[in-house]
Amino acid sequence: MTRMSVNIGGIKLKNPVLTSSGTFGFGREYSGFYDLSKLGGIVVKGLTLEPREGNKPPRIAETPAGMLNSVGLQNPGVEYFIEKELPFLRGYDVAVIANIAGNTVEEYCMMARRLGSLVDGIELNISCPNVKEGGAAFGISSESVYNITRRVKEQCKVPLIVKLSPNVTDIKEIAESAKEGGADALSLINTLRGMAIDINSRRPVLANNVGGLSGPAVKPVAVGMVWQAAQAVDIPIIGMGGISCWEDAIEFMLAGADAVSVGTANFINPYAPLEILEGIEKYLIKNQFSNINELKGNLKIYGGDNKCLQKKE
Amino acid sequence: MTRMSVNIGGIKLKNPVLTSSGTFGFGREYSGFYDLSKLGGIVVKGLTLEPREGNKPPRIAETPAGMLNSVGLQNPGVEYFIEKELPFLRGYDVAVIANIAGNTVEEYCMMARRLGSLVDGIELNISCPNVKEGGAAFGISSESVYNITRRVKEQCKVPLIVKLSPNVTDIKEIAESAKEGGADALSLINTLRGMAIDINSRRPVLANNVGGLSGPAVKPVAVGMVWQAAQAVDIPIIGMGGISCWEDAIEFMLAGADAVSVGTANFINPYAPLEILEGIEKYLIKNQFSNINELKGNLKIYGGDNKCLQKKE
Amino acid sequence: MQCICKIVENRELCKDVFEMKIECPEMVREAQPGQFLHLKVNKSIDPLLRRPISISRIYRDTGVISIVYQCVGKGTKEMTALKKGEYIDVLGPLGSGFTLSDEGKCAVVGGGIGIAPLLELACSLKDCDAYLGFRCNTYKLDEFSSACKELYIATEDGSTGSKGYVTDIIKDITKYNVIYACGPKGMLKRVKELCEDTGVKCFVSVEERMGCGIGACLVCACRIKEGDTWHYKKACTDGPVFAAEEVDFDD
Amino acid sequence: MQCICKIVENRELCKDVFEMKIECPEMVREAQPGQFLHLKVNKSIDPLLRRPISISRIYRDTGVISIVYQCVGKGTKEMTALKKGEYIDVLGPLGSGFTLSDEGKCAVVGGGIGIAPLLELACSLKDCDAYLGFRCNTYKLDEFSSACKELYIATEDGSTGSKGYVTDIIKDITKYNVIYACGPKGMLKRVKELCEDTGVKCFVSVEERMGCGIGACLVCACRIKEGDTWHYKKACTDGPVFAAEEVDFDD
Ligand SMILES: Cc1cc2nc3c(=O)[nH]c(=O)nc-3n(C[C@H](O)[C@H](O)[C@H](O)COP(=O)(O)OP(=O)(O)OC[C@H]3O[C@@H](n4cnc5c(N)ncnc54)[C@H](O)[C@@H]3O)c2cc1C
Ligand SMILES: Cc1cc2nc3c(=O)[nH]c(=O)nc-3n(C[C@H](O)[C@H](O)[C@H](O)COP(=O)(O)OP(=O)(O)OC[C@H]3O[C@@H](n4cnc5c(N)ncnc54)[C@H](O)[C@@H]3O)c2cc1C
Ligand SMILES: Cc1cc2nc3c(=O)[nH]c(=O)nc-3n(C[C@H](O)[C@H](O)[C@H](O)COP(=O)(O)O)c2cc1C
Ligand SMILES: Cc1cc2nc3c(=O)[nH]c(=O)nc-3n(C[C@H](O)[C@H](O)[C@H](O)COP(=O)(O)O)c2cc1C
Ligand code: FES
Ligand code: FES
Repeated sequence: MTRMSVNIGGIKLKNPVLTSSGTFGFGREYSGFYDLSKLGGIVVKGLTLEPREGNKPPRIAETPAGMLNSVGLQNPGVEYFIEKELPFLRGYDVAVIANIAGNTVEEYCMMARRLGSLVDGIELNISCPNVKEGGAAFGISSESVYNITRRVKEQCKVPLIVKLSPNVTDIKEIAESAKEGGADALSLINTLRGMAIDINSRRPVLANNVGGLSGPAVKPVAVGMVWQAAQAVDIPIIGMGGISCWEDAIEFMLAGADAVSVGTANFINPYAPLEILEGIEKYLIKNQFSNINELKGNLKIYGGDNKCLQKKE
Repeated sequence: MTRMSVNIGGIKLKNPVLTSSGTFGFGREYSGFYDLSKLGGIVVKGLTLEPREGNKPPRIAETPAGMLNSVGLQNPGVEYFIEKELPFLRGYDVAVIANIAGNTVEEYCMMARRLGSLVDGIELNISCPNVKEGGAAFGISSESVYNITRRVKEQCKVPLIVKLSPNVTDIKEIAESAKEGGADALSLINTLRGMAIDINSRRPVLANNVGGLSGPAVKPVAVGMVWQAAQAVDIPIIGMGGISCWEDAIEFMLAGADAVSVGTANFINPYAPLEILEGIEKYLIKNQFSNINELKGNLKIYGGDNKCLQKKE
Repeated sequence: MQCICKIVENRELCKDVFEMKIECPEMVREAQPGQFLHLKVNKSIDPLLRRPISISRIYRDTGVISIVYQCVGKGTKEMTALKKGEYIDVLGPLGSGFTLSDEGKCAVVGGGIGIAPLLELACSLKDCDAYLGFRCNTYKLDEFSSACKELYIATEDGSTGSKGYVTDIIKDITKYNVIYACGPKGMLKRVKELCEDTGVKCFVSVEERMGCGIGACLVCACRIKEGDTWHYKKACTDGPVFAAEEVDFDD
Repeated sequence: MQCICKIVENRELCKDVFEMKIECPEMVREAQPGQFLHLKVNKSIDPLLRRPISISRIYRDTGVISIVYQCVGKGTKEMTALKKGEYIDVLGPLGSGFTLSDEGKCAVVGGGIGIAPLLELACSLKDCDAYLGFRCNTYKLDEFSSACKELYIATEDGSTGSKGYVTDIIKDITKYNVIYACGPKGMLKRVKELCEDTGVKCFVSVEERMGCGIGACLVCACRIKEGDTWHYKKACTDGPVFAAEEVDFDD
C-alpha cells in the first residue's frame, strides 16, 4: 500500500484521495457510510473566526452537469471546530486539513495561530472577499495572494496549502505568487462564478443572485488550470473540480496533480472517494506503475515543449 | 413581428437570434435545413487577413455537457470571404456580421477597412494571441481592450461589436474598457480555456493540448458574465454560451442581453435557432410582453441593489 | 444507507401524480413517517443531483416503501419513465420524521403533493382526522379514509369536497391535540397562524432545495428560531419536520 | 436532412459489434455507399454530441438503412440499449461516398469495424473481391461472400482464415483496378503503400472526430495534398472518402 502514499508539502497522505472543503461537512455524515480512515485526507468545511450563518436560501441551483452553490461559509467557527468536531475526526487515521477563510489578513493569521498543530495542514481559501480592501477577493491579484500567503505562513505550524480561485486571468501568475509567498502546496480549483435564472419567477434561482459552479461541467477548466499551475511551480498540487470517477482523477494526476479531491460527487455517490481510490490503484497495476508519484504530469503533450512535465524516473 | 426586432448598436435585427462565429461556417451548410432569412443575424467564421489552415487534428473533445475545440481559426481569409462567401449570404434577408481576428492591431484595422460597409457589423474576436506583445491575448487586459477597440473603431464603417473572453478576472472592467474604446455593442462569452486528457494514451485529446470550452456546461458562467457586463455598461449585449433551447435564451435576456447567439447547439440540432426564436415569441405572448426589448434585464434580483437592471417602462 | 432498489410498481394516480413502490427491506426497518428518500433518477449526469421525495407508505410486512411524486421537471419526468422490475439508486431513510403523539385527537393537513407524506403518519396515529386540499384531481382518498376518523376535502375548482383552500375547511382546530401539516409554503404559514392563535401544537414538513441530503453541504438552510435568536438549520437532517412555531417562513 | 427514424432492429452480431436497422425512406433515396449518418443517441445532454456511423447497407425496396457499430464508449453504449420500435434522431446521409468504378476488378479491404461500411459498396460493384481482417470474432461474412467473387479473411488470433493482418493476405494487388479501404489508420497506411508501389488506384475512408458533421465547424480536419501543397479538408463533407494518394496519414 505504500505505493499509494503521497507527500503534499509535508503532509503525509496514505493515499492521494481527499474530500473537498464544504462538501464533506466535518466528516460525521459520511462516517456512517464507510470508515473515514480509508481516505487520504479530509478537508473540512471552510472555517471563520466567528460562527457564521451563511447566505439566505435557496443556496443551490442545478445546472447542466453541474451545480451552483451560495452557502456563504455557514460554519460554527474555529473554536467550536477545535472543541467539538476535531476530536471526532481525530478518532480516524486520516489527515485532517482545516480550510480557513477570513475578512482580513489578520483574521486568517489568528485562525492559523489558533489551529497551531492541531490539524495536519491548513488550506487557505482566498476566494472570499477582503472587507478591508473593499470587497475584492484575496485570490484575484498576485500581490494580495503573495501577501496573504506570506503573512499566514509566518503563523503556520503546519504545512500551508493555498487554494486557488479559477476566476482569474492568469492562473500561472497566481500560482507563482502563492509559491513565492511560501505556500507548501496548492489546491485548485475552487468554484467558478456563475448564475442561474428562473424564467417563470424572473428571479435568480439563488437568493445570493450568484454562486459558485462545481461538478462535472467544470472538469475541463480545472484540468487545464492544474496543468498550467504544474508547469509554473514545482510545489505539490491537489487537483479538484468535477472529479466523479477514477478516470477523472487520473486525468488530473496526468495533468500534474499529486493528489485529488472529491467534492460535488459526494452528494451523488457517497462512496465516490473510495471507488476513485480503488480505480486509481487498478490503473497503476494495469499500466505497470510501481508508485502513485509516477503519475504526476506523466503526459506526453503535443508540440514537444513539455519541460516541466517529463516522466519522472 | 416588429415586436421581435432589436437594435444592436446600430445593427437592426428583425429578431434577436443570431448564430455564433465558428459554429455556422458561412451559412451555406445550414441553408439546406431552413431559410437563413428567418434568423436575426449570422456571425461568420472568424476571419483573418490571410487564409489559415488552423491547428492540427484532433480538434474536438467531448466533455460533460460541453465540448472543447481547437480549430485555430482555419479560414479562407477576408478576401476570399468577400468574393466567394458574402455574395451567397447577401442572397438572404439577414444581418451578416464578420468576426475578425488578427495577430496585430494593424491586421484588425486592415480587415475592418477592407470589409468597409460590405457587412452589417464587425465582431472583434479579441481572444487571439497578440504576436507583437509576446502572445498574451488582446482580450485579457483593460488597456489592450481599450486600445484595440479604439483603433479598429476608427476604421469601421459599420457598428463594432467587441466579443469578450470569459478567461478574465473582472469582466466588468473589460466591458467598460471596450465601451470606452468606442464599442457599439458587446458579445459574450467566447469559449472558456480547458483541457481533456486521454488516460489510455496519456496524451491530451486535442493536438493543441488545450482548447475552448462551449456548450451547456458553460451556461451558468455565461449568464453570470452577461449579468455583470449589463450592470457595468449601457451598450447592447449579445449573450451566448451554452444556449440550447428557448428557456436558455430567456435566461440570457433576463440577465441583460439584447439578443442571443446560438453556437454549439447547432451541431446537435440544426433547427435550434428557429426553435429558440419560436419559444421566445411564445414566452412573450404568455407573459404579456408587447415587445422583446422589455425582456432585457427584467429580473428581480435579491437584495434590492439592482439599479441598472430595472424593468424598462 | 444507500441501496439499489427494485421498482415493484410505478403508475399514474391522477394527472401528473405518480406512485412508485420500491423494495428496500433494510430501509423499511428504520423508516418513519415524515422521512424522505434521496433518489438518483438515472445513471446519467443529466440530471446531476439526487431528488428528495418523501416516504408516503411503509409496508413493514413486504419490505416495500411507496413514494408519491408529481412530475414537475426533468428529474421527476425521468422517474415516470422507470418501469416495474428496473432499479433505482436510493439514499435513505433520511431526515427526522414526525414526532408521533400518543394521546388525544390529531389532524393531518395536506396540500397538493404535500398530502402524500402524511399518509403513513395518518396510518400510525390512533385518532386522526385528515384535511386535504387538491387543485382539482384527487388521489389516495381511499387510503386516507380508511386510516382516518374523518376526512375533509377541498379542491380549488370545487370538483370534490368544498371549493377553496384546505385551510378554509378547518372549522374547529381546538379539538385537536396536534396538527401535522405538509404542503405549499403559503398553506403552512396559514396553518401555523391558526395553531398559534389557538395554542394547538403543530408540526410542519418543509421543502428546501437539497444537495447531499445527509447534512454535509449546508445548502438546505431553513431559518429556525431558538429562543430570541435564530439559526440556519438543515432541512435534510434537522428537518424536514420542524415544530411550526420555530420556523421562520418569511426568510 | 434530419429525421426521427424508427428502429426496426438492433442486435448484437458478435461480441461488442451491433447492427441497427432504421427506417428512413427519404434518406435511402439519396444514400450512397461510403456515406455516414450522424446520430443523436438519446435526448439527453449526456452524451452531448452526435456520433458518426457509416452506412453499411441500403435496402432501397424497404427504405431501410443498416449500420454496424462497435460499442467503445458512452455513445455507442447508449445505442446498444435502444429497442426495436423506439426512435432515433438522425442527420444524413452525409459526406461524399465512394466513387464507384464501372469497369474492371475491384477489391474492398476492411479492418475491424471498418469492414461494415464496405458492404453496400461490395454489393454495388460488379466484380469485387473482399479482404477482411478481424481481431477474433467475425461478422457479416455471409453477406460479403454473396456480394463478392472471392472472400479472403484474416484474424489476429487465427480463429478464422489466416492468422495475421489483412494486409498480409493480399497476394497480387495488381490484378485490381481499384482498391477501396476502410479501417484503422495503420491498415490504411499500409494499403496506401501497397497501392502506391504498384500503381493501383485506391480510395480510403478516414475517421476524424466530428462536431456538426455537415461542414460548418471545421473540427474534422484531414490533411489533404493538393499538388505541391496541402490543406486541411473536412472529413465530413470533403470526405470521409478520399483518394489514398492525397491523404497525409502522418499529420
Ligand atoms: C424533504 C422533501 C420531500 C419532498 N417530498 C416530495 C414528495 O413526496 N413528492 C413530490 O412530488 N415532491 C416532493 N418534494 C419535492 C421534489 O423534491 C421536487 O419536486 C423535485 O426535486 C423536482 O425535481 P425535478 O427535476 O422534477 O424539477 P426541476 O425543477 O427540474 O429541479 C431542478 C432542481 O431543483 C430542485 N427542486 C425543484 N423543486 C423542488 C422542491 N419543491 N423541493 C426541493 N427541491 C426542488 C430539484 O431537486 C433539482 O435539484 C420534496 C422535497 C423535499 C425537500
Ligand atoms: C465518418 C465516420 C464513420 C464511422 N463509422 C463507424 C461505423 O460504421 N461503425 C462504428 O462502430 N464506428 C464508426 N465510426 C467511429 C464512431 O464514430 C465512434 O466509435 C463513436 O463516435 C464512439 O462514440 P462513443 O461515445 O461510443 O465513444 P467515446 O470515446 O466515449 O466518444 C467520445 C467522443 O469522441 C468521438 N470519437 C471516439 N472515437 C471516435 C472515432 N473512432 N471516430 C470519430 N469520433 C470518435 C465521439 O464521437 C465522441 O465525440 C465512424 C467515425 C467516422 C468519423
Ligand atoms: C456546497 C459547496 C460548499 C463549498 N464550500 C467551500 C468552502 O467552504 N471552502 C472552500 O475552499 N471551498 C468550498 N467549496 C468548493 C469545493 O471545495 C471545490 O473546490 C469545488 O466544489 C470544486 O470541486 P467539485 O467540482 O468536485 O465539487 C464548496 C463547494 C460546494 C459544492
Ligand atoms: C467549433 C467552434 C469554433 C469557434 N470559432 C470561433 C471563432 O472563429 N471566432 C469566435 O469569436 N468564436 C468562435 N467560437 C466561439 C463561439 O462563437 C461561442 O462564443 C462559444 O462557442 C460559446 O457559445 P456556445 O456555448 O453556444 O457554443 C467557436 C466555437 C466553437 C464551438
Ligand atoms: S442537503 Fe446537504 S446539508 Fe442538507
Ligand atoms: S464535423 Fe463540422 S466541419 Fe466536419
